[in-house]
Amino acid sequence: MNKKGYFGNWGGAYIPEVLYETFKQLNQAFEQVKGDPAFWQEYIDLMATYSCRPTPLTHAENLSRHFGGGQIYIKREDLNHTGAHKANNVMGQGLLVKRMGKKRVIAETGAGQHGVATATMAAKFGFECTIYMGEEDVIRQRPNVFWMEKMGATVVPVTSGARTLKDAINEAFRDWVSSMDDTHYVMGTVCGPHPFPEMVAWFQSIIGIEARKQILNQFGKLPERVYACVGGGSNAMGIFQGFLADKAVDLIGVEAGGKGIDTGQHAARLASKDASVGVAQGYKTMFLQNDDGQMLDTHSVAAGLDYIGVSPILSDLWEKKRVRFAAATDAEVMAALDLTMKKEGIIPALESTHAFVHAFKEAPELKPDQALIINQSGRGDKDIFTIAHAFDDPSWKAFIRGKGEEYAT
Amino acid sequence: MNKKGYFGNWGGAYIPEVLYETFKQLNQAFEQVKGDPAFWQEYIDLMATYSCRPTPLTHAENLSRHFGGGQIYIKREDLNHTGAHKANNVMGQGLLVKRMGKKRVIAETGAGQHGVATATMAAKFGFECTIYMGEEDVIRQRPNVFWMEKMGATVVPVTSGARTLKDAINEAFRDWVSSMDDTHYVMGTVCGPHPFPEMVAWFQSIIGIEARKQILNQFGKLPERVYACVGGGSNAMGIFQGFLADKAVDLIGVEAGGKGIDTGQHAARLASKDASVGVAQGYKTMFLQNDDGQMLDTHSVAAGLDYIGVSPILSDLWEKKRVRFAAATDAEVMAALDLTMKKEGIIPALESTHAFVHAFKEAPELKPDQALIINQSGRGDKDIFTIAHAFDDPSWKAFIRGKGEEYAT
Amino acid sequence: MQLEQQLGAARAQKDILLMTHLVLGYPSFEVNRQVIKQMVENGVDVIELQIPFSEPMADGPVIMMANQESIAAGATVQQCFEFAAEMAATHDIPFLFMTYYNILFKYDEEEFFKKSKEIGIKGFIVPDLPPEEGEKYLALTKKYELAPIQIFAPTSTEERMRFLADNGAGFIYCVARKGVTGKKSSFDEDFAAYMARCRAATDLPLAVGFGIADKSDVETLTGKADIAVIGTATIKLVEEKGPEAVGPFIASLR
Amino acid sequence: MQLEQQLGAARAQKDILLMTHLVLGYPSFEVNRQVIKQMVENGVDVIELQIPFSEPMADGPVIMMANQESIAAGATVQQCFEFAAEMAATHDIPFLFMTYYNILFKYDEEEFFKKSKEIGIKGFIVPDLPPEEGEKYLALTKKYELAPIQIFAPTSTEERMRFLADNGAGFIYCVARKGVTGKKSSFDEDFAAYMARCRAATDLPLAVGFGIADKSDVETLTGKADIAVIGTATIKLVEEKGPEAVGPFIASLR
Ligand SMILES: Cc1ncc(COP(=O)(O)O)c(C=O)c1O
Ligand SMILES: Cc1ncc(COP(=O)(O)O)c(C=O)c1O
Repeated sequence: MNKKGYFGNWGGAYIPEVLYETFKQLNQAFEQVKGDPAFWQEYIDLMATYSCRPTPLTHAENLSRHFGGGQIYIKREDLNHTGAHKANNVMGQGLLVKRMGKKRVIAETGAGQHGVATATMAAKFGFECTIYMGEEDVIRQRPNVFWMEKMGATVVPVTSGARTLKDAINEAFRDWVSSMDDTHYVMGTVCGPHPFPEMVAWFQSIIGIEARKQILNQFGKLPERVYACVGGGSNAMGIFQGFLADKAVDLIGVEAGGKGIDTGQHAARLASKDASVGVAQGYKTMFLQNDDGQMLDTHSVAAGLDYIGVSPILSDLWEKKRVRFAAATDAEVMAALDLTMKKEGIIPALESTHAFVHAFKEAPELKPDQALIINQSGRGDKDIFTIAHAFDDPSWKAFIRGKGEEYAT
Repeated sequence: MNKKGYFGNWGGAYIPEVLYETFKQLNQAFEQVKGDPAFWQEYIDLMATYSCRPTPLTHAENLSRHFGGGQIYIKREDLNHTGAHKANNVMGQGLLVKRMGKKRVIAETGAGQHGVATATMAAKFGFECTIYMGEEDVIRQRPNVFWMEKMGATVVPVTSGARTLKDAINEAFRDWVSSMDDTHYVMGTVCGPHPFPEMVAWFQSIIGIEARKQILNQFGKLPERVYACVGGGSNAMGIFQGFLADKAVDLIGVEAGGKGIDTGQHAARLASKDASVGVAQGYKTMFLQNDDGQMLDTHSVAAGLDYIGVSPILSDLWEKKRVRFAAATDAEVMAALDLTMKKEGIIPALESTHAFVHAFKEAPELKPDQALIINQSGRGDKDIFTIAHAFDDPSWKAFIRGKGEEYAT
Repeated sequence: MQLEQQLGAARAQKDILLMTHLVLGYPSFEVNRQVIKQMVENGVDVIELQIPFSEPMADGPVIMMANQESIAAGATVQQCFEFAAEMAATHDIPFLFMTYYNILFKYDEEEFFKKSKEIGIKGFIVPDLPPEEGEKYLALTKKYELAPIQIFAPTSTEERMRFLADNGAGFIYCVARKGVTGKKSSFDEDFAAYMARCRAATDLPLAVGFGIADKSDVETLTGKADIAVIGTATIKLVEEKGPEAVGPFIASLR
Repeated sequence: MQLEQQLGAARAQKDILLMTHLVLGYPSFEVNRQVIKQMVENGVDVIELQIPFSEPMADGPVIMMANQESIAAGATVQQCFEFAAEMAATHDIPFLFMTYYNILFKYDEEEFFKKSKEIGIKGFIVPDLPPEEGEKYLALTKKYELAPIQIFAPTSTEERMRFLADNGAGFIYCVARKGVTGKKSSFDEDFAAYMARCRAATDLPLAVGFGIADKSDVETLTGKADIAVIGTATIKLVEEKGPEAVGPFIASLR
């Protein structure tokens, strides 16, 4: 960071004046815990006893054989409590909130994973909890909404804008500017105003720390490449941090190619030419926006990748060519998901499957004594409605029809 | 065991002659691996890298405080890959099948967890896979059916008998008596003919081995009591084995009280007076049957507990008064589930929640410096349709109605 | 007269004997009565009466459904005994009970055999009770001079067959193939070799079952086996054409 | 004349000035035109023209929807400039641009200010641009002699207020309460203390916004603030009663 809160040319804290003091306190609190090994140990212990850390690194032998190239390893963030890497960040912020003495947490959520994780953390820590979720995502991810509510959270469907993740973020900020005295905003990814990108990346670094140790243990040497899907970028930053210093390790972020880059219906910020530098939602990064600076509608089959911006840290690493970016289309994602389920008995979240797509494309470029790691950020159970729909599963449809009739008024 | 395959008066191998050789081979193969530390190590490694073992032991501080008695610890089998303890048994049998050189696996399933676990294992090991599932359970647990199919398994709805677990077991045997040359029947619980109870218990013992170590580590001494739900009894035997030798540790199995023991609509074999000694599905145990020996219809909100028989090992431990039994009703289960979600951010499977019910009832009897362990055999995600229905959730119903209309033909 | 002698006497007069099977109480005891009458009148030599059980693990779909419907219609073990007593008293051929072990076990094994003996039942087929688990069963059949019919399967080794035969009486039920009841077996070379193995293992008469449905099946068995067992075929026939069709069908088999 | 002088001159004649706000292109530029005419004719002293942005993080539901609909109807930054030029040329009061930073940033900051200067815009309110992030912005406003209006919030410390004021010009926009635009503020004792803090921190005129809706609100502010800001209230009024209602409303305020 040259300027405070910046990663190269990216980041910053473009916040309304009313939040100035809140951010000052948050920065202080974060600086304090960052320098406190006891805090990190508390975090590690919590994740070890409440979630399932360290999560395993699985050697995907069948897929490796299938592609006939490098050895494919999968970092299993899907085995976290609540089913995704989101738990890491949320539990960490939960500990921080406890230290700050606040009593309520709010969060935005796209796929619903961050919402579920936050609702879970709030239940565990005894905080009040409100989750903002784009109305479209409420529909796409209803099961997650149900669980959030059952865990005691209030889920507010956001009907403004495109009714997706970015709008939920705006709404969360709108809540925060009046509630900041007792409320912490649990930002769900490595975006937003400083210190969020740095803080979320710090908590997520647990993924990469583990993965590096595990691959050395299990494979005997570093991987050639590490793949991660990129929505906001938190799971990617999580695993990449383990290998940033290993210059030879190629790091690949995979964005949502949606219906194809050419169609404009995608969410590829760094893997397409459609994004440009901008400032929104409190930070400077590459945004999918028009020439006036108005944000575009994005599209992805994976709600968690369906976002206009991207982590300022990743924009920096992209600019510096330390991380390269690719996009996977909805259709490619479905094919890779199918293959992964059938070959390995593993069901990655639609978000995570984006990373699989690109790893599969490149696996044949490696030799059998080389390895690659895919970060499986979450599990696909939450996506059953979307997946069953995409595969046009007739008995699922019949089942839903039947249930629907049962509930007919 | 006095007689081969017996636990006290219970167990045996009441099998058709055509399977005699198959069982002989299976017994030999099992004896061989049981004596082979390398096999157990292979199993441990597999579970560590593919599933998430050791699964954590979570201190439920809020629930402990809420009940004001002993410290409640939860053994987190829900964090296994595929979401339940079933993975332990299935992966173990998978390794055994590989050793035996068979190419196909079949299994019965009730809740669908064992089916999903088996389909997963089959995908991982490259076996063909057929799952038998009572038609009623296919309906109750449709999401699990969907995943089994996506993982490449054939799911056969069983329309005979009560269309639940016991009928699926019969169907699996019917498959096996013609296919045994290349097919292994992956029995899902500690029931059925010898060596299944012993074998499944052996694989599941990993739960108790871990739990004992963890509670000593985290709490500093042994727990007073250990609670587990009992369908066939595999998760219960899994955790109980860790404490069987510790005579002071009270072991409690919790069965399905359904609509109440008095209504007859339950599945309490050992906790009610409705069961009697019998021989069915290949083994001798306490069955819910009428005076003629015809099996009764059982009922539970939890498909995985909805079964007529119970592990012969548990019948023995019950007879010897080493394990005591209780029942939890459907209504008690919903209340305990609600409390657990809100207090700890944890969603136990409906099956597992039975254990929570009874632990909650007894927690106040312990002192704060004493501990109890609840075995959370699985996660509740799979039960969303049942839980949302039971809680009469209006937005869930509206969501399903909408989806149903979308799929109207 | 004990089962083995009875069968021996019949066999002395015929190239092959016919054994039929029905599920008691399915579709009703009245229909059972009509069916048995026609069977006996058309030359059946021995009849296997299956007492229904809710978990008929070794049976295929047809017999399984018959078990289930019989129980659903209210058939009890007591009624089965009464009906069997009537049949044994009415018809001059041996009757056997076929059922799963739990039925005997719950009834009280000793009572079960005592009563069976009283009403004139000659033997028992219990497909889920290997000799290893049947010590008491075997002792009681001996005590009451009843035939514990053992089962050979294509998977049985020679050693195993001898062991089974040692524990059996009356005849041996040779399962023609792997699998459950009701599916067609192919009587090919493997089958011939299997029957030769069975023959070598015991002097007891050999019955062959599983999927025998017409005259040509029976002809194929003649010379290889002593008894052809017709199970599922008559149940299906009754379901499709009524009990009257059973007589002509049986007559056509030999 | 620069904004501060212009406001000072007006203030010399009135106890309190009125500043109104509207979202450009909502519901249309034509309606904007009518509304502004009525505002000016009824004594508004300064008008804040909001260039719509797709992510109006600091705005409440009413202004947020106005932003969204304006963009959906096709309003562009170019059109906003053209319209603002026309207004500044037509009406003899200062006009300000209010918008989020990304609009300036994407336009090219220097171009944005050059053009604003050309068409007669006097100042800027950019709620998501604290001085720390606005170095270039501040430098350019200086260069083009335009007013970078800074915002005080009830959460701002005295030190922070001084810092903001040092970086501001024209006037200070004092947010009356925590939260977004559009909700009613209560002008209680805390508020009076807050205004006193604001006054102590700067010599710039103080504008007070957020939820001012009627004459009594304006009266309460008189003596404490220099400018009363009416935002959401007129937007709602136009939505409910049409642009004709704006004149009488404004007239009623003072
Ligand atoms: C499973 C999963 N993976 C990935 C993402 C994308 O977020 P990020 O890029 O911050 O990891 C999400 C967001 O919801 C998610 O749920
Ligand atoms: C989560 C879960 N718990 C418990 C059970 C009951 O089985 P068992 O008693 O063998 O552990 C099942 C069976 O499907 C299950 O899915």
